Amino acid sequence: MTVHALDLYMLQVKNLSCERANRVLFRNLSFQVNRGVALRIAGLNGAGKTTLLRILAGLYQEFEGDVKWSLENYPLYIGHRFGVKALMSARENLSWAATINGQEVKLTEIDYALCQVSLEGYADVLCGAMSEGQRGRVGLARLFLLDNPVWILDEPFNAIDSAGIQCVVERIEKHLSSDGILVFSSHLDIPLKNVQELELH
Amino acid sequence: MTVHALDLYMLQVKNLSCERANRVLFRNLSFQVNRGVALRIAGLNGAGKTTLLRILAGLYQEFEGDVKWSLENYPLYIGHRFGVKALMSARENLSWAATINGQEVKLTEIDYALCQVSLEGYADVLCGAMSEGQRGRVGLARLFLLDNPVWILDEPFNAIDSAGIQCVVERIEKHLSSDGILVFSSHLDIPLKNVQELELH
Amino acid sequence: MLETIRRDLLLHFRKPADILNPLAFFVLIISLFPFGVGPSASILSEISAGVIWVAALLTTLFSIDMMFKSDYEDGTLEQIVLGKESLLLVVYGKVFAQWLVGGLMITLMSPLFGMMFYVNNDGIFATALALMLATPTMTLLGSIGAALTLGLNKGGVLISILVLPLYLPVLILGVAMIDSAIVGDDYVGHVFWLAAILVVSTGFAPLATELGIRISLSE
Amino acid sequence: MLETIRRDLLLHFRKPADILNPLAFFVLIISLFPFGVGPSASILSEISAGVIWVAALLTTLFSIDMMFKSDYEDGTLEQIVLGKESLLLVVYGKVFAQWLVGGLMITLMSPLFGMMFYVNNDGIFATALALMLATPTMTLLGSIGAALTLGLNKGGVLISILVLPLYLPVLILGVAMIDSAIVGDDYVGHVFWLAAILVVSTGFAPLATELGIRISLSE
Amino acid sequence: MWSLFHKLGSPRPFYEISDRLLPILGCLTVIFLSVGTIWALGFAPPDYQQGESVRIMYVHVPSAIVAQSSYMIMAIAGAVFLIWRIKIADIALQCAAPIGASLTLLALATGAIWGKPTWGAWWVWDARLTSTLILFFLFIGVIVLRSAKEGSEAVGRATATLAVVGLVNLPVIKFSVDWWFTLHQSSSFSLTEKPSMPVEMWLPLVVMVAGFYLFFFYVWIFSVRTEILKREYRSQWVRFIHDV
Ligand code: HEM
Ligand SMILES: Nc1ncnc2c1ncn2[C@@H]1O[C@H](COP(=O)(O)OP(=O)(O)OP(=O)(O)O)[C@@H](O)[C@H]1O
Ligand SMILES: Nc1ncnc2c1ncn2[C@@H]1O[C@H](COP(=O)(O)OP(=O)(O)OP(=O)(O)O)[C@@H](O)[C@H]1O
Ligand SMILES: [Mg+2]
Ligand SMILES: [Mg+2]
Repeated sequence: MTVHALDLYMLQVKNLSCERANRVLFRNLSFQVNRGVALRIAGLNGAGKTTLLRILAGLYQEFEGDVKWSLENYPLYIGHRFGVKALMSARENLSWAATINGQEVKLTEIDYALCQVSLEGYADVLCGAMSEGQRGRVGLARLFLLDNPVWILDEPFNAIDSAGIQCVVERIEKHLSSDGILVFSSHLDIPLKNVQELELH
Repeated sequence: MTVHALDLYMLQVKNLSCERANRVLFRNLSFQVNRGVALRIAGLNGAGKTTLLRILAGLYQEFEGDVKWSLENYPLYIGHRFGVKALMSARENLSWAATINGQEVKLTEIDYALCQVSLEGYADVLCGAMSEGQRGRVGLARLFLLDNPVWILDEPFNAIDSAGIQCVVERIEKHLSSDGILVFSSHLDIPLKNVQELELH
Repeated sequence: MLETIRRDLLLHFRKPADILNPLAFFVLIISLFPFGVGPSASILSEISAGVIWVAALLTTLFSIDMMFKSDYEDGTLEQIVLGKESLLLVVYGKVFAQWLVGGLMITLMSPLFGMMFYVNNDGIFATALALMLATPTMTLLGSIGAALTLGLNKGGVLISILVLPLYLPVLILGVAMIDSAIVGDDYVGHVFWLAAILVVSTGFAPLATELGIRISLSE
Repeated sequence: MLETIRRDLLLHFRKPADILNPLAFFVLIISLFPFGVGPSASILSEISAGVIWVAALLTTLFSIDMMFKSDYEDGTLEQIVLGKESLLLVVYGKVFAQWLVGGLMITLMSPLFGMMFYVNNDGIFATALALMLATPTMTLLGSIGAALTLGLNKGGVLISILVLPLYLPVLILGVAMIDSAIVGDDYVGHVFWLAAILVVSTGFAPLATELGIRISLSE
Repeated sequence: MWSLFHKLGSPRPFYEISDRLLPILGCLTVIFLSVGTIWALGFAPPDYQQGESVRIMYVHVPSAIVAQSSYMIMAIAGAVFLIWRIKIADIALQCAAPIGASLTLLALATGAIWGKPTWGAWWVWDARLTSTLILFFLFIGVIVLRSAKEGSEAVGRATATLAVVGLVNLPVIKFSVDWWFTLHQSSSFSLTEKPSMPVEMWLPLVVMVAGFYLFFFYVWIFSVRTEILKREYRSQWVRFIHDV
């Protein structure tokens, strides 16, 4: 494999197999994802979507096979748990998210991100005093703030209303058109250009 | 108001107002729900759907106005948190749910309910070792087991795949046609006969 | 109520640590003292009753923290409150199950430590008896604190602050009883008082706990 | 790292109980003893060093329980592990913030209790000095236990069992140091050893903690 | 009587009535405290055993007594809130706790300062001292619990429950004096016997106690008013009053 070949795609997976609790989730999965393309992991409840996404993010290690990223990879991962601290306000949560992502952001950028997910009025409300969907939106506001080229989103639309979904979908389109990469799962039918599907059984 | 008048509807709400953290969620809400009818609470994230449903279930008390049920009411409530214990198996969870609901159920009934939500193979798996959607399904299996006439479901389809949704929708239709009553919220477009809508702003 | 006890015991047995931990904790606190105070028999036997009691108290407090927490967090508590089964009965059941894996075990272990601290036989018997009467009271009172602090996410330490002052009478009585026993005095009066406190708290504490649960849920 | 300290302190201040609780808990454990042991000055001053140390130890243990828990449960810990910021630095930051609201406070309060237990001035000074050197070690070692038990949902008691044995050398040294000070002996050697242990654990404990976090997350 | 009770129970009438009451209360407080202080420091005789240090008594005893009363008052407010759900009772409870805690702390501090010259120790594990310490913890518990969530009615009820349950402890702590001394004869100090005081010492003490009570009520009502404004700042009547 030449360096050049690696440049074409961001993610290359070879012969990935995983089992949990003696049930095979997937076996010898091979695929690659190029820049500007979204990969959607489909499958019924319990098919192994979350497990696969965590493997790709480097959060779960009990698998066999190869996962290769073509560049030093700090993916932006949003999982079933939003990663939002109840005792911090929306603003503080985002500012901290930027910090651990090694980014310096201005207050205006944070407020812009919050505005994008329609949480203008809630910048200083503690996330513990928000509704489920609002907490989810604070998590999603990271998409508007951070600059990671790789996004891994595990059912990001749970508890989000349709206006919110619309908004995030637009952001995703923009991310893809600027050569970003997205791997995600969702039980909803999301209209996206440039989607590959991977169905787990 | 005569007793007879009360018999027509199961739920009567008058002049319900509620505010949280100095924001008015709704003011002077009045509506009634008859037997065999589903009431869908719609609204954006943070509109107050969860709050309203918890008020109807008797779980939240900081409101003004009247909520009247026409019969001694033990609603079946499923909220954002599924009410499923991670350290008990699916079977044990359901059996306990029946117990606190004052019902005696047979093992076959439990297995039937699990079968309905496609968890046949998981009856003895601890719910902590299930995927998010499978845990949600264990929660929903209660709909196939318990006999409460009143259901209050707060976004019951979060994390559930479309086959699962289909299955639950059928169960709901049956519940309504046998004079049950349902109040629910969902961001999805669920095809149901006999639905009233209530939009919160 | 029986169902509740069965279920809670099941849950405890699912994580054996639930049962082992309080015991190990009790043992650890007590065994720290000889390190801290020195191994002299006279001092150790002098402070024995106090140390065993303080250890029992702290152990109860720290296992009680989790009593409703997991049910609260996964939404089961809502189900219980809404269910037909009386919440009060469920509280009684949970308290009893909690006591079985905590207080009772401590009581059964106490003679061992009596011996390690050079307490005489009368003292050992009185210790066990006093703990048998007092640990249920501690669990009952502790459950009030656990219920009140449920939604607050502040963990065991807040419970301690709320509940420890309530434990003091029991502590004072218990230690007094053991000390009387060691010097050979009569301690029927103490037994009577401990039993009376137990009866009263059995009657009233679960009511407060039930109220606490409802309050925490309606948040 | 500074950002981490700032954030954790912010979170602690958001629930003032996080800061008040360890203190109040420390105070409560210590004040229980006179009830258990009796108010005699001679016994109290004899056991004072031991009691203060055991209390400091338990307080550290119980506040450390929550150190990573909330970050783990709401998914923030995943974010941290995946972020560009080095996990090791975040661990240092969290440990330091934890020590500020726990160990440091305890150290500052210790003279008060020294007085209440009739310890002389030399003893009081030595107690504070010993705690100043030892509480960071306790927090550091405790963080290993907290990280390892994260996914297990078994709470503070399991941590105690893992970590208490590690604390024993510190406990023994500390008590010995105070006792020397009370009778007027030289205790430079003890100070040296406590400092050495502190340096070593500052170097190594966070590595183990980092590993523990990664292990707990890949579950 | 009942209607007055109800009237005081809702924020606005309370606010208006207390508006007139407060200045009077304030004047009385100042008068009693200054008369008592001058009398106690300047004119009351020194004790023939303790000398001048006995003057600490004029702060110590009132603060100790009023501290206990304030717990009582706080718990009663809690009970009222639990039973009738009168919002102002919750506010009253919330506001009484810090005052009570401060008074308890004052009693502890002055006691300790007094203890040094008379007993030669800052602290002894005597029943009364210890029970005062416990009282302090009870206050702290109430404050911490109440501050868990500002303005939330649920937390208010939780706190009220705790305050009422804690009430059980007051008499029990008192009785513990008996258990305590039957157990540990080793304690050589007893506070249970009243020093037989001459009238010249006793009278300024009574004035000070009254002054402390007045002080408590003044601060209490004042902070209840502040809290009412904080919670009701959006309501019509608050705007009305403060625009006028
Ligand atoms: C930290 C130390 C102390 C604490 C916590 C404390 C606590 C109390 C309390 C709670 C009371 C009120 C009892 C009642 O309700 O009537 C009281 C009263 C009193 N205290 Fe102290 N006290 C302390 C030290 C002292 C000392 C050192 C003295 C002087 C030798 C002293 C002398 C008195 C006297 C004379 C009274 C009035 C007794 C009565 O009227 O019943 N106290 N103290
Ligand atoms: N624990 C809380 N404390 C204070 N305010 C809260 C709390 N939970 C929710 N709120 C506020 O109440 C409002 C309604 O919340 P609720 O959970 O009822 O919304 P919802 O309609 O269910 O939203 P979602 O679609 O996101 O579930 C929100 O705007 C939120 O800010
Ligand atoms: N913590 C766990 N321990 C053991 N097995 C697990 C655990 N979590 C999930 N599993 C098993 O692994 C399988 C895949 O789970 P995963 O969470 O990846 O599914 P998923 O496709 O994300 O489902 P969902 O749509 O419900 O989120 C499930 O069948 C489940 O039984
Ligand atoms: Mg999943
Ligand atoms: Mg909701």
